[in-house]
Amino acid sequence: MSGAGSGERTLELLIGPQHPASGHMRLVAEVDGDVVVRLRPDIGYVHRTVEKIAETKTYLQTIPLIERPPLADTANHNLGYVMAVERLLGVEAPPRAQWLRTLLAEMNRIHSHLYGLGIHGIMLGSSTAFMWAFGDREIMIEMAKRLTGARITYSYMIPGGVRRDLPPGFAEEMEKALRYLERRLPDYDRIFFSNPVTRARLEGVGVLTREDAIRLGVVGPNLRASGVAYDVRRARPYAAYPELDFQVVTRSEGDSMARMLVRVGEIRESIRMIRQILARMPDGPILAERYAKMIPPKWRDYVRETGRIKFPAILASLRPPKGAEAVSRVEAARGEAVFYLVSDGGPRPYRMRMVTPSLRNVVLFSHLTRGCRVADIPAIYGSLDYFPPEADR
Amino acid sequence: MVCGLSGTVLVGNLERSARRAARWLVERTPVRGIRDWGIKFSLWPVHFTTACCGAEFAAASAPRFDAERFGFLPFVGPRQCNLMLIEGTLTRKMAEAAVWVYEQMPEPKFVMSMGACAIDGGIFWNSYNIVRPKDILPVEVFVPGCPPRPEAVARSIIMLQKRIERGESVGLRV
Amino acid sequence: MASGSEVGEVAAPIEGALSGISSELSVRGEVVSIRVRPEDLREAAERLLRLGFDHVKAVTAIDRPGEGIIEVVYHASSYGNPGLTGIIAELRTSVPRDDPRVPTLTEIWPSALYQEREQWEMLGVIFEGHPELERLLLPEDFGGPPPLRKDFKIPTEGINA
Amino acid sequence: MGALGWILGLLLSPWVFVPLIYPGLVSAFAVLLFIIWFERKLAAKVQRRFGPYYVLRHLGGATQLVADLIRYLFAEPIIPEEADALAFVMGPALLFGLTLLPVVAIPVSGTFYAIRSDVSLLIVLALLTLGAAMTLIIGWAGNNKFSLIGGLREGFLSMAYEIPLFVAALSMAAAYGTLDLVDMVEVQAETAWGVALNPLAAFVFLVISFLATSRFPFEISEAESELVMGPFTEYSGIMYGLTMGASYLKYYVLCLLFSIMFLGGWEPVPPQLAAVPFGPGVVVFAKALALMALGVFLRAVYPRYRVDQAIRLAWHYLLPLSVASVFVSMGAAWLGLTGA
Amino acid sequence: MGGVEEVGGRGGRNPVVSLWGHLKAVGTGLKYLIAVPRMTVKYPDEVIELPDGYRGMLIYHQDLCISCGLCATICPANAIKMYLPSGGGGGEGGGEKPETPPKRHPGIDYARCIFCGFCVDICPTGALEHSKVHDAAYERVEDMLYRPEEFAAGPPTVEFERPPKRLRPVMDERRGISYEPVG
Repeated sequence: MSGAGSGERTLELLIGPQHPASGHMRLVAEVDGDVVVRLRPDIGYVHRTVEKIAETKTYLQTIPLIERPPLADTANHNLGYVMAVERLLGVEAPPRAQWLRTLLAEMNRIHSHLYGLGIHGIMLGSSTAFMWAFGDREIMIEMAKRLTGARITYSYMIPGGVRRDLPPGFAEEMEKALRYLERRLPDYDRIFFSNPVTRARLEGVGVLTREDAIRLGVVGPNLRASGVAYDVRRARPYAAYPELDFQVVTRSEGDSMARMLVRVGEIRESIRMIRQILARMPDGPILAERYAKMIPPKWRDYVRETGRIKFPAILASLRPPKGAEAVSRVEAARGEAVFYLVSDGGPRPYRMRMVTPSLRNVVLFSHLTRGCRVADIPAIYGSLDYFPPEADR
Repeated sequence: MVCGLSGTVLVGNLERSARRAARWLVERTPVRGIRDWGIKFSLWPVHFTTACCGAEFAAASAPRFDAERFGFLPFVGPRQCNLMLIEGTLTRKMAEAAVWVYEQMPEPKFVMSMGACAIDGGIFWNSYNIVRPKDILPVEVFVPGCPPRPEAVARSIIMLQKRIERGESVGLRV
Repeated sequence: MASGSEVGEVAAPIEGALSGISSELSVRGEVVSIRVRPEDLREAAERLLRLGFDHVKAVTAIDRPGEGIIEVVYHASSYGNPGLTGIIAELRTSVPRDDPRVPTLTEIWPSALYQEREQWEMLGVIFEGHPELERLLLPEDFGGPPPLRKDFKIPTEGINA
Repeated sequence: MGALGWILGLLLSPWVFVPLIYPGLVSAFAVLLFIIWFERKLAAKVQRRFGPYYVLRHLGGATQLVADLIRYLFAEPIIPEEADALAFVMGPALLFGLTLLPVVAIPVSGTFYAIRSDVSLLIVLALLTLGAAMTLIIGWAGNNKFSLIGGLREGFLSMAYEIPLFVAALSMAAAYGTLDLVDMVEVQAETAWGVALNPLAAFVFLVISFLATSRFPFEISEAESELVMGPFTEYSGIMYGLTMGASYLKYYVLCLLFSIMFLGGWEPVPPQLAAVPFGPGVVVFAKALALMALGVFLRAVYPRYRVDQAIRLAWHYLLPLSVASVFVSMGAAWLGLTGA
Repeated sequence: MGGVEEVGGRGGRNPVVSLWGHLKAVGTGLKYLIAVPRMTVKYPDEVIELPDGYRGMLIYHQDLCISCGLCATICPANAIKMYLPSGGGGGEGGGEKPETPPKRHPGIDYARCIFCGFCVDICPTGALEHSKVHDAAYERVEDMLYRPEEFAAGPPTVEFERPPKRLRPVMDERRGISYEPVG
């Protein structure tokens, strides 16, 4: 065996990038028998240089760009980026647009969490959990498709508002979809979450203490599963969150099971929030007056009838003031995403810093896997809901 | 290919003549038809996600679109698979792995590119860290979209099946 | 809606905590921006940590070839202190572009570990004392200047074919 | 008569029929082609989708495994340069052959069998254990870290499950007062099915047959999310097909054994089949197949255990339970339930 | 959080609880095996009808186009380019001519297009529109480049062996998505 040198006790396992449970990364695990001595994540396999390309694209063109890395969670990142651009420009989206943004963000949170749960399922060997989660994800994708016109890459939020209004009959269909999801969760529970095998695999595995979670700057459900009730939607509410009633789901155990259950709890909270949003959605324009009045007059009727914005030409070349800087943070599905934009007065960002939740969770790989068993690597990996393209950008 | 038979029980001319004999046998009409039918309905893509299109690839395998209907079963190791689906951007670091994985696969093998990034870079066309799969692998079918809809993935599977049926596939010739 | 205390209330304690360090303070939205000299960076970070800013959200380096400097910006905030969760402390410093050296803050904020490594890789900022300053995202054989420097050009295309 | 009759006669002689046709090679292949397809269809139904379909549209893609088999046949057989070529090539064939070997001692009916021995149960159990050793060799031969770990896991597991398997099977021997499988069926025909006489032994035997053949939730030695394909990682083409088939084959043998020991074997024989010498075998076959369907259905329900958990399960729970099942058998015999 | 809270309660490794859990899991599996319908769309035979406003491949009305170039300007992937009429040899690089150049028209390269729909939304005359085609696949990269003439000829058509059934997805409380036949 090439890795087991003469007289060495340990074996170096290269897990990935072609490995059923590695995703788009490599885990270099040093194992002693069945116990992991050290695990080093080797990331960068999906490094597509988003921050550099952003410097060659205008502020609007960067929207699809920042959506690609966190592909399963585009809306929340889109929202974070657009908030930063709006702070640079000094624009504010009208209330209805804010509520629509929140709606899409919460829908996206549901399908992103289902994505994470499905991947976690397949990593534990439960193909049914994967198939169910990915099947039910389609429910939210279908609804989002009606709202935005795309399955997952929505590019729905633009500086100053959103691109489309609610299509007719959306609220009724959504209510049915939410009821369906609520009916399904107990079945998930029986076949996967409280399946004794799942519990044997997850309980007490990969425990992250509260202190370590804070010290390492972990984000999202992984943080809240360790008992830190930090959620940007509560800490610094944005969009329509100040007016919504929701709980920050936390657990105290900090193990893989807790991380999974926090996600399940958040799905329930998102369902509650979507109900509130659709019930209390304010009327009004969906694009800031500053840009709405620049829509060519011949399109005004079209926009009013279809609820689809026609871009005024100015959106193609937004120019924030020179030297302006903006920081925005949002609670994306996998955790807090931070955007930091620096303008030089030109139509393109001078520097776009995108700190995704997965990038901040990379540190957990080596931290949590020390002393675990080989079979726990996928169990812990899955529980982190780590998405390599998001970390590599 | 690279992981061939040299250094094993079958070496040298014996190997070459055995291969020639096997090829001669396979090229006969009924054998060839049976082989192509088998391959056509047993395209197993290797579990190798190169980038974010993997999310839609998973959706294509998931219940709503269920690619397994075509005998398309994502499988774990390169040795057991015969199809490589480039799921999105191929970065330089990943390209190296992609070639490795491709060479580990037994012939006949096929390559499909999924998503704009895997064709001409898509929105990342000017990135300094990407590779266009068609430059390094014999890609047969391209699926546009960013990411492509699961239907488009199904469409590409059908297209590859047709190519195999018609004997046009380059994967069969190597 | 406990949205943490307002920025203005926090700016004063921060200013107090940083007394003795030459720093410029400004407030921008939820962000308290603190500019210090590179040699004061560690001291400032330690004091911020004592104040309750327990983790780093982002480490950003900005290349400014026009001024011949690289700016290094840390965005820190708090998980543990509910009064600070709504605030972001922006600790920034500038170093000369041809010899960009700053002390690492990983001992103070372990959460900066990977991001400092990334900024080293992308902009060539040397974080002195960083435990593992090695390639993170780029391939091993990557040549050329650090890619996020402004003199690293990538192709662009016009609108005409 | 002529040559055809002679060949037919030869085929129908138990010595040829049993290893070659039923329960041997031909039926085993048929079972493989069916059960793997059925597994995929069952899982697909639970997962709310179709599974294999277009390969034979009107029969739910029933020929899917034929297509897969053909592809395996025509795929390039790769022997890695650093592998031990002889062990690597011989491994799958031996594994497949050894796994199939126990069928020679399995009776098809009270009068039709290849080997009838006083200790045919012991022969079957002894031959069953050979496969695990082959898996170890295969895991080592591939010269891949994952296959090595997979092979070792198989080794650990086989040590853990073999003792309770033997004890559970022998407890039935104690109940029936015989080690002869034909006699066991006859005892069951007179009294009650083994599963009623000693449900504990049946339970232990069933769980161990999942454990011994990598059925979920014990798909551990080739756990894909940890070890790619475990011992079989480096295999391609038909060699891989053989290794994959072997685990199903072992399950098939165990299910045959289970239906003979616990489910009354060929009893009750439908009168239409009683005239054919190997006719009663159809009943055993049907029972075994139903049992296999249960086992493959679990794929749709379970994740997999960790290796240490499965080993602990075997040593901590199954071993004591199997010992307890001996006492259950003794109790049943003492009460006169078994007629022994 | 209802049921999930109870699950999270660490029941330890109580064999009775475990056995009950196993029975529940297998029972749920059986329920789905028998009672719950599939959600699959049999794609080449059944096609999902896309909603209005779906961002599919583009339709280009050349008669409406005023050659403003906004679509090419806003395209984040540089997939839309302005091409000279093919008679004028608008080949590689777009050779600049000293005399007033003829009007350029947009062409699209689906090898890059990311279907963001910005071009449609910014087109001041409505010359660009989304079609509902989004399931094309190509055998050659060159086929994916649509110069203005090809672009104006409409989106690619996809062929079906058997005429597909068109289905509109509707939300359903019990089944998730159910499908209604269209037309």
